[in-house]
Amino acid sequence: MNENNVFIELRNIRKIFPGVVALEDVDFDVRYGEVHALVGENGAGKSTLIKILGGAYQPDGGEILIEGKPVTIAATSMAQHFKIAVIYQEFNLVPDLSVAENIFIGREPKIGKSFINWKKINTDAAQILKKLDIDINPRKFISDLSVAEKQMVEIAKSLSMDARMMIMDEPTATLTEKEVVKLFAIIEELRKKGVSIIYISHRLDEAFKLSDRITVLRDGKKIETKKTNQTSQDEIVSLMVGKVVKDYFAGKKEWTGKEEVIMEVKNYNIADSIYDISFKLHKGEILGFAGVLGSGIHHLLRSLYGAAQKTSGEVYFEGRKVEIRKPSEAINMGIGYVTEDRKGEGLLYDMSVLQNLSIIIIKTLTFFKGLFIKQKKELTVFNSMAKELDIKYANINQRIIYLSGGNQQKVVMGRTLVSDCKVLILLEPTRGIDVGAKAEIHKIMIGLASKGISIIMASSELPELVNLTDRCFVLYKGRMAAEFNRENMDEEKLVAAEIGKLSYLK
Amino acid sequence: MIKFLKLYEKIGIFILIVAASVFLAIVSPNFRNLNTILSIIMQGSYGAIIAFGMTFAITSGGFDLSVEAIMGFTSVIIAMLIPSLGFAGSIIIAILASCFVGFLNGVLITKVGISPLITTLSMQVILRGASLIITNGRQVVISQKSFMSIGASKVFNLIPTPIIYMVVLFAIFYLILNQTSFGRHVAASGSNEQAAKMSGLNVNLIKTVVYILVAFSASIVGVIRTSQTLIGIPTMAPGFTLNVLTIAILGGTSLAGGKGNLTGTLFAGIFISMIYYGLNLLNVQIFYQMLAVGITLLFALFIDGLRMKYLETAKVKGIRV
Amino acid sequence: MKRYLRISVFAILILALVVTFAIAGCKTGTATAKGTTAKTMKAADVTIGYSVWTMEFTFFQNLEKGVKDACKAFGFKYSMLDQKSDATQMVQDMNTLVNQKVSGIVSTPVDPGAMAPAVQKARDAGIPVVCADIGKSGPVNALIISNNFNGGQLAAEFLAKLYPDKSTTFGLGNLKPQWTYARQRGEGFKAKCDELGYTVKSEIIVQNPSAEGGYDTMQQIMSAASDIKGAFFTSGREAVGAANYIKSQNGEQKVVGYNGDPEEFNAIKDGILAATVLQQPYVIGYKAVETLKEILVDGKSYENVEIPAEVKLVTPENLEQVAKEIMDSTGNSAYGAPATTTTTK
Amino acid sequence: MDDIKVGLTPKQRAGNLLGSFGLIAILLIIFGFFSLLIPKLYFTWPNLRDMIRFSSYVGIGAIGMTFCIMTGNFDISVGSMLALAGVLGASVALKAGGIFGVIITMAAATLLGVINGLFVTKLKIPAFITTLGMYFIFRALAYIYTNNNPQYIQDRFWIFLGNGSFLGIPLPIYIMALCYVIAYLMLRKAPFGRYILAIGTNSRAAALSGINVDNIKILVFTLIGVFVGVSAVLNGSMLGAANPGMMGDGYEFQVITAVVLGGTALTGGSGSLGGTLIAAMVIVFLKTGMSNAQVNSYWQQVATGLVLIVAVSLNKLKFWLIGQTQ
Repeated sequence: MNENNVFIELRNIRKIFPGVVALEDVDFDVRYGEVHALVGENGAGKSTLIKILGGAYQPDGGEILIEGKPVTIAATSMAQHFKIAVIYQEFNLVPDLSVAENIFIGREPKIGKSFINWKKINTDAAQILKKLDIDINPRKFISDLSVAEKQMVEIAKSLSMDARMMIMDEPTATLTEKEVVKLFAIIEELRKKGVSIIYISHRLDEAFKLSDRITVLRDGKKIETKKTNQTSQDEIVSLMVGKVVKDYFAGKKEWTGKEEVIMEVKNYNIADSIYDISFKLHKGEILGFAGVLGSGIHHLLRSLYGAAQKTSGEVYFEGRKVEIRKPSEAINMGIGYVTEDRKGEGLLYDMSVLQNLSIIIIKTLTFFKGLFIKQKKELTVFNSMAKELDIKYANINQRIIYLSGGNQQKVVMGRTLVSDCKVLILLEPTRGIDVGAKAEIHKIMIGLASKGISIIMASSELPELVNLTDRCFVLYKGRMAAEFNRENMDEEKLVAAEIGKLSYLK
Repeated sequence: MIKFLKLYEKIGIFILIVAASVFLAIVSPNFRNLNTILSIIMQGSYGAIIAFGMTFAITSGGFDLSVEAIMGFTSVIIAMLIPSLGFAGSIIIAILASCFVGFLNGVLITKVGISPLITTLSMQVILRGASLIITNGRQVVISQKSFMSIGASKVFNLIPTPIIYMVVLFAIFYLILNQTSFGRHVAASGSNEQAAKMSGLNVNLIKTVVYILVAFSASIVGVIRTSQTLIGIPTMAPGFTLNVLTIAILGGTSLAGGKGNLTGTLFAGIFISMIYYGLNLLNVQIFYQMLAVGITLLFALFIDGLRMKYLETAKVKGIRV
Repeated sequence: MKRYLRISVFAILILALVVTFAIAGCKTGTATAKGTTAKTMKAADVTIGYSVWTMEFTFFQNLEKGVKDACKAFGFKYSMLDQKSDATQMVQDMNTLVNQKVSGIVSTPVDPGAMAPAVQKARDAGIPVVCADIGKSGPVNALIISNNFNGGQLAAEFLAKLYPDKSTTFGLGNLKPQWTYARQRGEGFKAKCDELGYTVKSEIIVQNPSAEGGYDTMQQIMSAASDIKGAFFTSGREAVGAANYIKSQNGEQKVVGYNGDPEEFNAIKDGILAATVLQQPYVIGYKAVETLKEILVDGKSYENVEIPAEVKLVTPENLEQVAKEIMDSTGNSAYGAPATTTTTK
Repeated sequence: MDDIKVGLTPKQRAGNLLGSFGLIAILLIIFGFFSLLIPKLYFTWPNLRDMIRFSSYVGIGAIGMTFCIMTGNFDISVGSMLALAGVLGASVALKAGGIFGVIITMAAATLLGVINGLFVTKLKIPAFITTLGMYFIFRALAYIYTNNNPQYIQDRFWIFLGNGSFLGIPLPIYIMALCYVIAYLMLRKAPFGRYILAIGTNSRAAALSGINVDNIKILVFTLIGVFVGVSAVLNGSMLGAANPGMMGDGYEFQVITAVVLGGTALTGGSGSLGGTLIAAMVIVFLKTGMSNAQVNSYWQQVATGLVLIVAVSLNKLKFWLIGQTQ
């Protein structure tokens, strides 16, 4: 098989979402038997690209060629037809079916025309799993598996399709070291067989270990494709980060580090995700949390808001020891929370802009002992917040899903801000919104901090952390891996700490 | 313990049956009689057979409220056609016509996108009206006496035919749901429709076939009941749909979809029959029978909830389940 | 904004209608007041409104035919509403008829206890109300009803005659508890059995008021008391289902029904059903209109009168004769014409 | 880059128009059609008055159900609840007088609603199944309590509630209007309305906004009880009796049909009380019209089913026109 033969080629691919250009004239190709790493920050367009390859999205421009012939991948089933398998981060497994059934869904080996050949399906599945050296009983149900096991089943599923190209989106995020080693061995074997692999990972060392070529995406554009053996991790990191427009972060006030402590967390533990975390949060501080998928940051911050339960540890708020069991308790205390999953648990998508903004404080904007809403008051609150955050909307009764991502995010943030919170927990505050809106959100955050509100922010966008935060903690597999302050913080060090390469720091 | 709980999911209702049997056998000598036992199973078979179809519908993430009207529709068509086509021909046509109704249900639900509730509820009203129009509101007497042998005779002079049908249909439906790729695709569509679509399954087609299967099972019972009474009854089995739903749910089929338990359905059908039949024999008033059904339903689900909770905690604690 | 627009459009429409009617209502209101003060009416001006339990049962279809035929015979106009076995609909229908300004109302109430306020309303509007079968409440002018209790007694006497041995036991398939009136048939049956010294060994409620429900109930009765020699079912369709169960078991038990529906006649003819208690729904319906005619046209006064309708035992011996009588009096075959040729209503 | 959708395409405008006026149009078409067909019977004030009066039976009960379906739940037990509350109240009225009867009816229905709510939230049994169980239990209790004897309601006060009128308009219409005004205020002017919409549209987001989802659900089921209680009082009054077997038979499906026909999505999160009210009227207007026009009662059934499917399809058409996917 000719190493240089191109299996699939993308030319000038464009994809536009309302308000955002997700991909702009991207050229990209993958050869037979090649491992092609795709890297970039969140929002760089990696997911959009693989969804186009998998048939889930249709490009708005450009063409796709498979073995030199132009093709349309009109549906996910078409991708199967072209023997392209995608392992998405959100699994496409059916929880109530067994492992073997999921691996062979739609292609079950049969006796006659319709009866499933259980013996064959299970032995075949066992064989594939054995090849992957995975110890999962193929008769088990998906709903009984751990996340890592599900991941392995996804891989087994695409292996069973005899895929000619396999796309892996962060496959190691949830795997243990041992499982990662297995996976790498499989990838090596696939490569030998001439299977092409697109490998997406935040862990750069993995990309370097595995890939033949690396393509860097940033803000929907292809920056560069490099042969792996002709580049270095440092170079790739700088390509990923690009030139940051420093102006966005102008106006950051000086933080002395001598402000009073508003919140303190001691020896915090959460089952299977967070181990012995302690930190202090000061008034007017922006505290950053960095870490790749599986670092446990989200669990930690959710539980500080009362949306998840800790197993042990203490929290002090304004000097008093507190127990936060549910969000309403956190809200009453003055802790606000902005989710990273805006669609899944942020937006009340059937409701209007106004109603979305006021949902937390609505019970305080009432007369007759909470019976009726003071609609004028609600409107005043809304208008002032809309002005403060510069929310753009057609009218207050417009449903929130019709707003752009940036404006949706502002509403969700505003929801928390109107409740006069003292501590604001922000998870991925700029995920999925365009560059202009990002800058606005940053400006808002700086403004809040200047007013004395403390912010805890988790982000996978490094420039954000470097330029906004006063201090930044890096978590690796649920443990505190590193701590930085404004002086010693830079993106390369953060990346190194996130992916567990602490040696790099020294 | 975990093994037991896993087992309970499959045979929980069976435990209820055993308990109820022991109770009934103690309080009334009638229940130590083979004929009574067979009669109870026979009367359970009508609900159970339709509940097999209903189990499919619930497994695919929907349900069907039109089954009682489909029974009457089948009954009427047979009665009208039997003089000219003989019973074999009229049965086939009646079943085909009912399946077509199921097809219409499926198309309205999958293609037009009307919720299963409104679709099948409307279909129920329309079909009842249509059956009455066909017969002018009359019950149609069937003069072909040999037709009776279908639903009212006994095999080996012992086992009533409806029980045979129930067992055969159970085997068929069980094989379809658990052994064929189609059955597993039904479960997949109800469990995670998005994943099923992403895996290249034609979910719309699968669901349409499911509603045809429900109609098929309802029309089979329509045939049996028509043959027993030798009357085409347009208003057959008023209020039976809720009974069928109760059986399917009591049998452990989750309303969330994806998990169909046909064994449970079979036993639940018999159990409901035991309650009504058994308490009737004990001269317990009809109100207490209803009370028993309601409490059993809540109790069974309460236990099921406890079981789920226990399994969840076990999982969190890292016990392999 | 759109919501307010929608609400206001709707409100304006309603308001416009109300105003229209208020004006129109004033005029018509005075007109009826005159009409009701008149003691008697001409036949051509009379409209009879009939509210039927349901058109799904043969019995009520025959009753309706009696009402309709009587109206035709007397030259009255006729209007029919169907309660569809729903008590709320029953009250609604009664009101609708009052609003239609019919001259008299015949009702076959699904829930006779629950008609008092509606009847009161009709009477206040000067409209006489006659109940055809089932029962009554409120200031009803007359009730024409078959003697349910007596019907049950007839069934018991019939079975007693067949089995002179007093140790013989019988079964009873009774109706759902909410249909209190029809349960009198069962009461009559039990009372007569008691009186004659027989035992009703098993009484079971037919859960499913339909032929196949009777089939199931007979099966249960046989389980409870396998030595019974006969059974009485208080409704015809159920009786036929029950008799068919006996036949499928090659049993010897005799089943007696109640109503005289076509399927019962057919079943007696085929030797499946032993006998039935014949009600005469057609006659009841006809008599109800006759009573109204006497009130409206002849100016007679009826208040809370009960007019019994005869019930009759139909056995294989008198089957043909009864069928002929029915044919002569009503023009309908007791066996029911084949459905394809019957005309609508 | 922020795109604010100000301009709508003609298709979307048509869709919005259909959404706002579709059901009203159906009501007017039905009313207009029968008014032209049988003007003397149908197009009269007493007929219109009574049609609206009778739509209160389903209309009032459907208020609570609208709330419930907005949160993405179901209550199958309303018919049995109506009967149980009705017989309890009627039996009290016989001994203690109508006012107490009415109070007991309301209180009993409310209590039954609370029980439903507690079962659904605390035992974590899905609402559909809990209320299916209660469907059997409430009805059975109604039978057992009365020993299957209809409880006659002769108290003049109680009878007056359902049959009397004030200024020529029947009391049930005032009561229904009052219920709808209160419900409207709760849904649109009180925090409660925001909460149930939030729970229906995205219960995780609602919980993160500090809403106590369980308590709101209990309240919703309680409100079903309250409005079913009002319905039971009026129904008992119009019938003059509470029959444990007859009262509220099939009520659950009538109510759910009205709610869904009124445009409330079964998945929760959106809907309108006005839609429910109009839908309840559509059903009564259609039934009465067909009965008055002497349409064969079998054909009436067919027509009712078809109108239901058509009306819901129009709603689908609306979404298709607006181009909105859920």
